[in-house]
Amino acid sequence: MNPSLFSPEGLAGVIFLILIGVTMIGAIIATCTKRLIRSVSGLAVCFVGVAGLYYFLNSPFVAMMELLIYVGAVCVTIAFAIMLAEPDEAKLARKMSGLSGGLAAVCGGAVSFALGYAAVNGQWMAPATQVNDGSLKMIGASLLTKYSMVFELISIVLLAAIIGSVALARAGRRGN
Amino acid sequence: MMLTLSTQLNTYLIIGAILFGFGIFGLVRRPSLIGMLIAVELVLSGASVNFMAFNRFLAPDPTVGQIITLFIMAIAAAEAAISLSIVIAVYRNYKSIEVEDLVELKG
Amino acid sequence: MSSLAQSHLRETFELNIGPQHPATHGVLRIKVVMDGEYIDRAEPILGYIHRMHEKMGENRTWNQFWPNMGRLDYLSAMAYNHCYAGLMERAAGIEVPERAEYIRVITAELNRIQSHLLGFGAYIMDLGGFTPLMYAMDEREQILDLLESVTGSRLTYCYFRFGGVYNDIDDDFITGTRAFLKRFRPQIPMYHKLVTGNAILMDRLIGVGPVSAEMCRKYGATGPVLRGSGVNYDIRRNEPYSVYPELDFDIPVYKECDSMARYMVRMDEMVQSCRIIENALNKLPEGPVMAEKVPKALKPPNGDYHYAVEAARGTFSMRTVSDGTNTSYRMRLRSPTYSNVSLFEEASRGMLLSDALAFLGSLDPVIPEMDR
Amino acid sequence: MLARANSLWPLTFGLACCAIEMLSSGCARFDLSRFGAEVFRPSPRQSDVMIVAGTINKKMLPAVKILYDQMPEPKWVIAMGNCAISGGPFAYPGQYNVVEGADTFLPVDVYIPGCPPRPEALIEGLLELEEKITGKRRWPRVKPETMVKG
Amino acid sequence: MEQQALLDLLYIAAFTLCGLAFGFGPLLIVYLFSPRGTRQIVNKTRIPIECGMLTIGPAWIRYGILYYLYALMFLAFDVDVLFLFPVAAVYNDFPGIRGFVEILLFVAILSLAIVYAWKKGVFKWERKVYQQ
Amino acid sequence: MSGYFKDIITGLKSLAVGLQITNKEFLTKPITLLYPHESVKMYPRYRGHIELVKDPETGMNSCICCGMCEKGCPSGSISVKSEKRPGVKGKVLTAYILNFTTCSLCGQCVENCKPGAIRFSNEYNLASTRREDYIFNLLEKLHPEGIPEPEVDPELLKKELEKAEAAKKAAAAKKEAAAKQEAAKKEPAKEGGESKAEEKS
Amino acid sequence: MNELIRLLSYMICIAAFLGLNLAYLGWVERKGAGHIQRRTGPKDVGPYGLLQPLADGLKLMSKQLIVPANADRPLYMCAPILTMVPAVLLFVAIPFGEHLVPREFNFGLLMMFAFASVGGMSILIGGWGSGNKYSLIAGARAVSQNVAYEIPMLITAITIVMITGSMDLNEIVRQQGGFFWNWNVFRLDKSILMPVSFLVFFICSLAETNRTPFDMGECEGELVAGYHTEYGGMGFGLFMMAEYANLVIGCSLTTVLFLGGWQCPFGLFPGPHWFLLKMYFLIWCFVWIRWTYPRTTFWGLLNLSWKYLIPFSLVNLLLTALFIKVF
Amino acid sequence: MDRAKIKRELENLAAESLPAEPPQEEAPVEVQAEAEGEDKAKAKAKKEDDAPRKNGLIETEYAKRGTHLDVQINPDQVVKAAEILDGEGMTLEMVTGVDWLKEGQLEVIYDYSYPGGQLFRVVVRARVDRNNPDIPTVCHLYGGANWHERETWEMLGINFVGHPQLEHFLLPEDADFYPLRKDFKS
Ligand code: SF4
Ligand code: SF4
Ligand code: SF4
Repeated sequence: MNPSLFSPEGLAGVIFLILIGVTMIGAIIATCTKRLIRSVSGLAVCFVGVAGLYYFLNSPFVAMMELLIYVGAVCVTIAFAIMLAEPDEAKLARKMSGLSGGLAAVCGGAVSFALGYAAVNGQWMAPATQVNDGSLKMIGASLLTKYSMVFELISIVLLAAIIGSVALARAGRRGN
Repeated sequence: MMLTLSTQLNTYLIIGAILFGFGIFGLVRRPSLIGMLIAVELVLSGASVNFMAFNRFLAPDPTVGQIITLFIMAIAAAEAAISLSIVIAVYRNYKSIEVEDLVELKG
Repeated sequence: MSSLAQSHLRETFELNIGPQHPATHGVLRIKVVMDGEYIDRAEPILGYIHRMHEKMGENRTWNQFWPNMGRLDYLSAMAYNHCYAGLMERAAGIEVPERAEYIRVITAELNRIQSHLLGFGAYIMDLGGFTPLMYAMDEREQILDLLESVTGSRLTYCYFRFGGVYNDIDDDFITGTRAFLKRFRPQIPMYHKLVTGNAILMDRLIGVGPVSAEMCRKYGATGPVLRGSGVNYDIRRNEPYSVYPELDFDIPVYKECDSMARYMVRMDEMVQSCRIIENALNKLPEGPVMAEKVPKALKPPNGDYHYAVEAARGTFSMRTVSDGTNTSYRMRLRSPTYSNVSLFEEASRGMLLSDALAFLGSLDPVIPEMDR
Repeated sequence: MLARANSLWPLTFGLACCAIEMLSSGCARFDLSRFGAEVFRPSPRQSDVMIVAGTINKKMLPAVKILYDQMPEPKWVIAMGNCAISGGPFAYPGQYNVVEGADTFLPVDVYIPGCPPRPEALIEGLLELEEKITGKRRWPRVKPETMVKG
Repeated sequence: MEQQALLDLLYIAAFTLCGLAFGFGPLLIVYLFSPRGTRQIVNKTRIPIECGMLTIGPAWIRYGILYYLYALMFLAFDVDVLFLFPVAAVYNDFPGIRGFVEILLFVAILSLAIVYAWKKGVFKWERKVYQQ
Repeated sequence: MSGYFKDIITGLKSLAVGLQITNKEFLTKPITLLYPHESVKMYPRYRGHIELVKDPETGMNSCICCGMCEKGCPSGSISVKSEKRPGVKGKVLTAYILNFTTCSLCGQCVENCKPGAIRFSNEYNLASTRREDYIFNLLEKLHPEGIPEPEVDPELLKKELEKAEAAKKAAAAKKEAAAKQEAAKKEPAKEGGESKAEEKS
Repeated sequence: MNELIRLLSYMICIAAFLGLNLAYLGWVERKGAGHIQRRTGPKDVGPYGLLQPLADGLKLMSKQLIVPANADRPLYMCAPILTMVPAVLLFVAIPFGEHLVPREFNFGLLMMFAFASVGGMSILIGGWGSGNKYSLIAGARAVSQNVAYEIPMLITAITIVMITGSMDLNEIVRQQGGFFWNWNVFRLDKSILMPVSFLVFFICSLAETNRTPFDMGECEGELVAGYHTEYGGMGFGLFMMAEYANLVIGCSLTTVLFLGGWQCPFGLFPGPHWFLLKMYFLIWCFVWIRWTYPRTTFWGLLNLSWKYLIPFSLVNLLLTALFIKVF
Repeated sequence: MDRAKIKRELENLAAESLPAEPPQEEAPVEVQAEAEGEDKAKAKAKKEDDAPRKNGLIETEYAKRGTHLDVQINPDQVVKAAEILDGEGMTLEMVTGVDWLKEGQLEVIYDYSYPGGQLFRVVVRARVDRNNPDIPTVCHLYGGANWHERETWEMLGINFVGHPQLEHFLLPEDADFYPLRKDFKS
């Protein structure tokens, strides 16, 4: 069952390992560095990895969306926010050490262990049959038919987000 | 064995869990609001990975999970937009985005 | 509550623009306090090319001060030469032959075109367009050729002398100048088509950098800045010197007070300068180009003298205090951009950074002239 | 070496009158770009040669030094114009503000005299610098001629 | 994973490698061949560039509220637009007016955001007036 | 709303016009002067550094070593070294040092020189790796093969010798000096050749 | 195994193609600029200055890299490499000819955008990592601009997807076969605004590649040299190369989406030469535009996107949707 | 602009300032001036023009001097003068200073002109003591005076009281000399 390293499957396996590595490293950078901008970069790296995982999960469309939305949009926005709000990290560095760090590690470790344990030991039922292949076209089709509400809902949510954020951001503007 | 990891559900679940864990870790550890937001994004993506994994291996209709993931993304984006503007508003008013400082100011 | 009161502190930062910066026309330094993209305060800092011209005026003989005049505003050196010549002729009471005056006017106006061409090109380069500069420089080279054939240098002319000019112009120069005018006239509409009409440029210039006439008055701004603010003031008309009263030309005035107006004044002045040159060439009398009996060692009588000319950037005036010796007691040079740029600080308040630089460019500073 | 010599990117750094001649030499008539040297870079980090074109005065001095320092190796300096060579017309005994020559504090490679030097002289200076770098001159030397009136 | 997707992945990976090579290669060469020391006069080689002056204040400045607004709008808008992709891909396959109505609705809601921002003056970049 | 569309249309039109113009320029021939391969001739009035004028008849300079150029130069770039030689009228120029690095090409020296012994050269493309290259000895530049000895006028020499021998009177020497002064005063801005001629007579 | 060989050979070809392009686009640009400006451009280094890029490249490689003292070192070093990666990667999906395409992805178009959007982040961290105010401001501007122009670009691309019903680039080209009126630019039957849409896309790709008149990232007039102020030598070289690579990609994409890719205008002999012809024509337009116009202001640029391009592309989207239903 | 009015008011001002300068102080000035008359050229020039002027208004010949009115007043009156001229729409072209070393005084010169149709140039001068060179600023009236005064301070050490920013401007920040003073030696 083990594919040879140089077959396409084998190479894919290697790539998968690399992706896991990228995801993990990204996550570590995102949480452990002192400078916020670095953690945003870490977050972006992590998302690239996650996008790869999605690809392996048979949904290239979601993978691409992950890149576009998270890396291209969310991370950039966060970076802007950092520029605006807290560019100097000296103060943060001071508070990073010590108790809170330990506490955080314990919390994070516990949560991930619990989840991982549950996941591994859970009795997951294999699906009966898959009704469609989950491709882009199918997503589109279901967005147009079955989940059209979701489709419109998304736009409304985002409209609200735009309006809200613009209003909020402008509210603090000096002179207004 | 290592090379076939990608075909196993557990791999994804564990990755999801670890991401989730990192998210929690960051959430507790980060003193600043934006840092916490970053952590939250990690948590969300951990959840999404799980969703996608279940979707791939267990769901009868693989579009559902994807659509939910997409929805999560949209929500995450909206959330990021709103929360960042809140952060900025807070920052403007209190000159700090550190949680402790905010608590102090409230008191 | 006190911390809340401070909450509307400005989030400002300081930015150095210059002295080595592509947009400051040399070594002007502007210390900008920025508030995001907006300028909170832009303070020009001068002196990076201060060359002690005024001090040199005090320890050089009148004749030896000539080369300094070409190096003040090296772009319109002729006008500066003209001012110094006029000043000393006024002080020492020298009559200048008519032909010399005409030659002075012709060369000074050629020089003005040259200066405006470079100003135009450099201005557009500030705004990111390189090609107009090249075209302008091409035309400019023609003028430089003409002037070089008369004066021997390309930029830092030292051509005028007390009582006349260094040497006469010849027919080659006259035909060359006419040919140049013929060639140059159609270029200006081309510039307008290429540059002025351009939507991007209009977007950048119209309404940017308003300077009111009152502000000009308070700051002593002159030249295209003043005329771009709707004031019809030009030393060539209002305080006529040389043979300008005999030549016919218009003074372009724009009322918009913005960068575009200043830019347009310069463009139109080039056309007018062409007119002046043509006119002067037609009227050019025969005769000597040097007054007779100009003493080698000039000793103007005791007292203050003042002379003003219209240089390419505005009123250039000199005030000298003579103590009757062959050097001046005090030489004061009033350079136009010094006053023009001094209003930058007030006018640029609250502008966007790129607007402010577009505005600065429209003032067309020449830094060595400011710093003197 | 040949590559370096043929891709000399100058720093956009004009001080006074000579800077205008530097500009002209980049323009249509003289066109420095024929030698690959028209890429005037505004940032010292990206430039290879600093053309000191104009008078350096005491206030500018620290800035010039810093700019020179900020240029990465290999780097060269061209002193263009008499002012940059020796203070030019502004250097007289007892003056208070002009630095008498760029070589008092910079390792100048090529001197171009003139006030201002013609653009050809700047090109010649660049060729001279090429010669200094490669040790060989690829270009013909030009003997100045005077136009005969006719 | 299917063969097709697998190969896609391989191509992407290979070209990523290629890109990395394009990025690292020259830097490696630079690392190997570039001179080490810099001739200095005042030991200022490594200070940030600020037009020949010493830097004023910290380099990491608070900056960009205006961009920030744009970025926020962009974020939401971008996400919005992306959802049109799958819909557009199948748009042709669904006869009937329903698809059109949905897209119309979607776009209309989207445009509201622009209209709102426009009305609010987000796109106005005016000169600020300072009270002295 | 109509303004909105009008803006777009006029804007696009102006952009198109710009493109047209640059395209036209693209198709015309460049005007560049390929400098090291071809070069312009300098105008006769071009001001390069100053140089001594070679008298076509004698092949010598016509400097009378009056020092006016030295005195008039604003930046003190010139120093004239001269000495008295037996048998030669006037002083003989031994070195004419021009520190070109401080010269501003103002022309004062040329103007001040009455015999017209100096003029502007046409050297426009100087460049060198050494600063010292620009401290010219113009005399050496004038005679690159070596400075020729000034022609000794036998008559004058004879006269001088005669004078010296005949009386060695101080009065005679004084007289000659007076005559020389007068000559200098009388001949304002004479051409070099003339002064030469005078010297011969 | 066959696949592997194919992959390797494509990789080598693309690398060579890219290398050549990166080097000689610079030359084309300088030469073009020269001729537009009445001068000759590079000329004396090799015949017609053809060795100029080589000289430049070698020089950049032998130039010292200085890491500024208060730069964020890892970010500073990563940024140029990161800009390079997506630029090269994207060539994987470009159909040069019907059978001359490294890989046909059935989500190719989306992939283009996805990886291109990663580039923005690298500019941002480059600008930030330099520890220089100019870089920071310019980086923010450049990204903000990239971001703003991504939207109309996406909407326009979606319109195309709607027309063709495919995201496979090669498929999109295939559908534009026959005469040139089948090209998407002229598909007036799908939407009368198609040419406008092309214009929108073209402007966007200008902006996305940070070219004048949209070179906010470099804006020499204001911020020294933009986000790569602190990058010397090869760091700067990489940014420049990435710019040119993006240029090629942008033009290729425009060609594919609107100008019928490798299709011949008259239905004869389609092939890669047509593709290259069209692409280089577009690149030439970029160069031409660059040397004609001044730079826009920052807000002018953002407003252009939000006030004109986005509404136009949205209208076009709706029109297309309508036309498809109606006809 | 009303030339007659300006002239009248300035005349008043000058007249006001006349008694402010005690006659004894004038005497040594003249003595000094005569002392320097040893210079031949100077003595010759003196016949035409006497250098140290008294306070007061002179109508000068434009063709010879380049100015129409020349008024010398007390230092504390310069603001007043500026107000008068400002009210008439004149612009301040330049401010400069002269160091009269022999007299131990520094002179501040204000050049006014009219940026309109008519040609009218007014010079206002005031002399301050060299050891105590204080003079009020006119910055609040003429923004352009800011730089000119700053430069005059820098070059000659004339202290403009009330000037918002009397810092180094053209010279390096650490310059501690006044280069245009006559006794300056570098
Ligand atoms: S050498 Fe002459 S032209 Fe050059 S900067 Fe000095 S004074 Fe100006
Ligand atoms: S040209 Fe002027 S500066 Fe040069 S040597 Fe002659 S007098 Fe001196
Ligand atoms: S002025 Fe003429 S004659 Fe007199 S020393 Fe100079 S060069 Fe010789």
